Amino acid sequence: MSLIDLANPTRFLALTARALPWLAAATVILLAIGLYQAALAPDDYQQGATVKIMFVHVPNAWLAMFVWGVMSIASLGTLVWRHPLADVAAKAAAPIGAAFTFLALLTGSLWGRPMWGTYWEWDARLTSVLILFLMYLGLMALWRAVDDPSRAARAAAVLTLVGAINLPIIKFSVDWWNTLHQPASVMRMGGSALDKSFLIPLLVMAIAFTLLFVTLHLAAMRNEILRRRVRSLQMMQASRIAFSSEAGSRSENASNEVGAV
Amino acid sequence: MSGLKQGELQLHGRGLRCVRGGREVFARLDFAAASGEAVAVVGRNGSGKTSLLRLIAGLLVPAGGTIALEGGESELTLAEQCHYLGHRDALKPALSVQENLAFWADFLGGERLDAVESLATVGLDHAAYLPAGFLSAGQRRRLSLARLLTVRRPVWLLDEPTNALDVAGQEMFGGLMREHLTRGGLIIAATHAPLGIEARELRIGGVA
Amino acid sequence: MSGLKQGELQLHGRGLRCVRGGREVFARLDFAAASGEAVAVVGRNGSGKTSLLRLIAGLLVPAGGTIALEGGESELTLAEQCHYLGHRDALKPALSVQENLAFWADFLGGERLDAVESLATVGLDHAAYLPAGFLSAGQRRRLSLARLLTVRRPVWLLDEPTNALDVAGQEMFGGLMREHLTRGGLIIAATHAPLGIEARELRIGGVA
Amino acid sequence: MSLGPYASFIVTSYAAAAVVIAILIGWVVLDHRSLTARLREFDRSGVTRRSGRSAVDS
Amino acid sequence: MTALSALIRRDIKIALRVGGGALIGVLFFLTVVVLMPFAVGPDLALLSRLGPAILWLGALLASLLTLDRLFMADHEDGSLDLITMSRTPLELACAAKALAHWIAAGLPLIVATPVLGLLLNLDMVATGAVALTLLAGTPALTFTGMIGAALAVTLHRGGLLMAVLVLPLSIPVLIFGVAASQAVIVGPMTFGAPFSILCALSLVSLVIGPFAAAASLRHGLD
Amino acid sequence: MTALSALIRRDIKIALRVGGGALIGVLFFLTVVVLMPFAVGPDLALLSRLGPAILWLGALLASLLTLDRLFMADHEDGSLDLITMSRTPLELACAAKALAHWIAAGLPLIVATPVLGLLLNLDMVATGAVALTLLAGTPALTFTGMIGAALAVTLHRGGLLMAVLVLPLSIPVLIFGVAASQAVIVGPMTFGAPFSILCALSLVSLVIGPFAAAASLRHGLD
Ligand code: HEM
Ligand SMILES: Nc1ncnc2c1ncn2[C@@H]1O[C@H](COP(=O)(O)OP(=O)(O)OP(=O)(O)O)[C@@H](O)[C@H]1O
Ligand SMILES: Nc1ncnc2c1ncn2[C@@H]1O[C@H](COP(=O)(O)OP(=O)(O)OP(=O)(O)O)[C@@H](O)[C@H]1O
Ligand SMILES: [Mg+2]
Ligand SMILES: [Mg+2]
Repeated sequence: MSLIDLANPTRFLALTARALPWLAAATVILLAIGLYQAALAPDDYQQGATVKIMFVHVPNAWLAMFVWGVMSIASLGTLVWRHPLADVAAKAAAPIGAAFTFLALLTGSLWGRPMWGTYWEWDARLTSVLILFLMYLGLMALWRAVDDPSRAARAAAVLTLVGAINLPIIKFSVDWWNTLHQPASVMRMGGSALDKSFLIPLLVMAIAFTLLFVTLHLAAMRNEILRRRVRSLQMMQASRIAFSSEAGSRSENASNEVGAV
Repeated sequence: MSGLKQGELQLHGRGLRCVRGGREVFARLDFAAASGEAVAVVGRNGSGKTSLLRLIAGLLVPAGGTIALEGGESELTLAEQCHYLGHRDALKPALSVQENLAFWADFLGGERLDAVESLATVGLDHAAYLPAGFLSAGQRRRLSLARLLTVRRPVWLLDEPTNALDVAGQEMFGGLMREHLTRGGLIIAATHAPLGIEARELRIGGVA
Repeated sequence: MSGLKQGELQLHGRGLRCVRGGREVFARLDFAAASGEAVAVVGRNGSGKTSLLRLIAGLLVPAGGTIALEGGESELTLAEQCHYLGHRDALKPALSVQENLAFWADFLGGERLDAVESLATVGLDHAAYLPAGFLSAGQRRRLSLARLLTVRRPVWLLDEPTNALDVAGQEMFGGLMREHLTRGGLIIAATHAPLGIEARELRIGGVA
Repeated sequence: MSLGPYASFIVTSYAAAAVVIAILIGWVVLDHRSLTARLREFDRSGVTRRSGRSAVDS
Repeated sequence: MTALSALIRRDIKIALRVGGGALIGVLFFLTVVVLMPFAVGPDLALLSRLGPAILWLGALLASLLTLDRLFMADHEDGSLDLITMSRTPLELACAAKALAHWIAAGLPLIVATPVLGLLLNLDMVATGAVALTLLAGTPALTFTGMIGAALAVTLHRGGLLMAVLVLPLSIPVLIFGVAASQAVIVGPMTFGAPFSILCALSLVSLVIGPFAAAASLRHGLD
Repeated sequence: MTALSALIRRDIKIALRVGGGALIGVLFFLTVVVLMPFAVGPDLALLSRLGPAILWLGALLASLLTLDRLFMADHEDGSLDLITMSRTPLELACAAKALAHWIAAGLPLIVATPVLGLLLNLDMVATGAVALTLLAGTPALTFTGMIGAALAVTLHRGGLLMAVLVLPLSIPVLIFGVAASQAVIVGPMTFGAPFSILCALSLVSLVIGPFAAAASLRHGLD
């Protein structure tokens, strides 16, 4: 199935229907493995058992950034090709990304209390993640506030691309300013500095969360397509009522169904 | 004053489709206009006259079809060769009549006529130093017309241009349009009232 | 529908003087209108037609002279018995057609007609649930007209009411005005185009 | 497996993650149900799509 | 009554649709609270000391940012003409508009206060106190701000001029609001005294605001 | 060039006439500065510590309060249609409008800083540092805020939604502006590092702002 086929919403729906069960199953299996390995992982000599928070914190933090990246690519699709499926992808990703960001913030704070003695500190990494969260919320508010989806999509796309500047800031904030937060130890130049007993469960969990995102995203996109279908059908119904009351004088201009259908 | 005569202009649209707010306004619309020609777009309220003008001006993106101007200056886009006179008159109440006009003349650029002269032509010379916020509806419309005169552009897109003009104003405006046509310009005007010049009719959306 | 017939209305102004932005617009203006009568205010652009209507509506304070309505409901002021239809149409783009109309019906109060019915009369029933921001110029004007119908007030002050209406709309509106007059109302309309009904002419500021 | 003095923090993090993910899943599933229900409604009232297919078909 | 409730409902509806819903108000408040520590520096003790002031500044800001167009929008589209011509006294109409503004812009903030208190390291009692002072004080912000909004229409001016006119009027509200909250947090003053002054300010502004605004609109007719 | 300078001159003229002149901007700034001690409490040491933060918040506010209508006013009266149809690239026109806004709203604040520094108990060096950071940083506020102003047109929405979208973008500017000033006043960091980041932010926003705004306006056409 080529990319063009994928871009067709109807094909897309058919594909999702087939793929979703498999994706969901894979997610569940990997999550189970990851959790099992995380439970078996040894305590850290410095952090004790609290290191277990890492296995939720880090994947969520990564995904918080990854999802914005996905949205940025979709936004390019919206602005450059004006493709409705790109709008759908961007819109469906926002709440999921916001949820992951929220979890990163929450688990980070919960980890910070034992490690740094405080839930919250205004340092660059934490703050830039909080800004990311605010921007997710802003985007969701924007989508909600505007009822014309294609108009909202274009505005949201501009904002998403502008917000993408935040991603490198989050990523490199620990290097640019020496802060409380851990510098990168998994993904950095010159190989990982993390012990295998932590690294493997962490990677498994990260893959599991990524799969979780893909599953949820596809399902949310499907919902979004259906929502647009409902919207255009509603509009057809409304204009149909209009025709009957206008005694068909507008038959030449019969309003067609538009949108993602 | 010579800039326009360099060749015959041909403006045409083919198979235009317009969608606004998710609803189709018109589809499969063709039109054509050439130098020296005026087209009066007519149709019921809500049939899409304003939308058509905005499509031509590049202020709306067509959902289908093409619009092209042949014979114009090749390095300029269609929109850059159009004057658009809409319901909203692009005047700043805080600036004087003269300042408003001078701004658009400077900003729109291109071949220009003397601003004072065009104010006199539309009968607003006595009000040149009044803030535009003090103008009556018809005086505002006249000031918008002065904009068409100070900056020369070959295609005029006029949305109900005679609105708010008094009888003398309508005559004056008829004269301006005729002059523009003889100079090789073309006019597309949406209107419900008679336009005051001879014009080919383009009907949108069935019989009114 | 009876509210108006209770007596003959007599609206008159004497020796009116209007000053705007420090400049005198007109002075020593007299006018009169009675139940069942329509007055067409005509004059050049900037002669003060709109200003006169706003004086009557209480939206401007006269620099001299008096305006009085005799025979109306005594506990209401003149302004409270007037409908004013100006260039700005008092519509909120974010609200639907129906919500806009329902608001004015509720807010203006008094004797009322069914909102749905008046929307049908002005030919906007199919657009009732559309946001007003989606309407074309003529559709907006029609919605403003619906306001005159849902809330009954004896004096209609209309500023270029036929602007933007298509031919069918102008006919419809003519019918509405005639009905209003036969019901004992009175109309004062500023206009450059023919009004569509028989009307006495009130010329301001010399010959156009 | 002993979680040390900070057991409550660890448990809270995992629980919070579980709750948030459950909310996400619930949102997706319920949304899907209500949307397909509304599309069926349209199907029954005879509104069809431009392509002529019924509202619920993909 | 129908007239006033119609006006209130319309204004709330527009505020929610155009402003993007009550959620936006809360989100805005959240952003302001998040913003402050950046300006002030990451000092938790200082932050919790400044907590009430920050929340009050957020409320002031939210009302300033939205009050600007309270009458201007109605003036520009001609609604104000019709409102002046209606049978409802202009004073009442002004009060109704201000009330709608408060419901759409002020109330969400008060509801969100508990969450924000958490971010600012305020304890339960302090948060409650701030919420209470906001409840008592924000009407005063709206109803004095309304005067500025009416002047903006009269003078054909907007933007900062309005803010300059309104800010001095809202200073007393801010002082006593913060003072009352501080009293609960650090003492030594009692909560009662500044709080009752705050309530008095609100009541006075409830009366004066509509009259001043209506007078300004009437004299600004043209 | 004539086109752009005409646009800049027009916008400045309108801002000065409608906004009430450059003096109003200064007056607004003054009010904010006077307001703060009331919100924070009359503690001179704390005040001078918060000085740069207060000045920066004032600048942020002034730009938020006026940016809202940057494109909206032109959209509502149809000017934006003609600007889009002109031979000047929309990006340049957007940049020109933002520049005009900065000259009318940002520059007066910087000029007024020395006077306000006195009120806030800042010494000469500190005042100079704040003025310098404002000079380097306020363009960033205007040019990122412009994106929100353009979105407001595209979305037909204004008010708080715009503020919510813009504020997160301006947080970094605020951080580094205040950090650089604080560095001069209390140490221990150097002035250079945050200041150069501030300049970098301004430069980046000078490029991104006009493009994002123009893209948003173009795609928002209707
Ligand atoms: C609310 C507070 C916190 C937030 C917002 C946060 C945010 C983040 C983000 C965004 C990342 C991914 C960065 C990257 O990939 O380079 C990350 C990674 C990480 N965080 Fe946190 N964090 C927080 C608290 C903590 C705490 C308290 C600890 C432990 C002491 C911690 C330990 C880690 C570790 C070990 C990584 C992996 C770094 C790597 O290998 O790249 N975080 N965090
Ligand atoms: N807001 C205002 N401030 C000051 N002067 C004004 C204002 N509005 C109008 N004027 C002036 O008052 C005079 C009359 O204006 P008015 O709007 O009443 O004219 P009109 O007869 O309605 O004209 P038109 O036919 O163009 O609508 C004009 O000369 C105008 O310049
Ligand atoms: N901004 C908009 N958003 C969505 N739909 C719109 C918008 N403007 C107009 N429409 C719709 O598009 C259709 C055509 O509008 P348009 O303004 O082109 O009509 P028109 O022919 O100019 O009418 P009129 O004679 O009343 O000026 C109308 O049905 C209207 O409801
Ligand atoms: Mg039209
Ligand atoms: Mg008039």
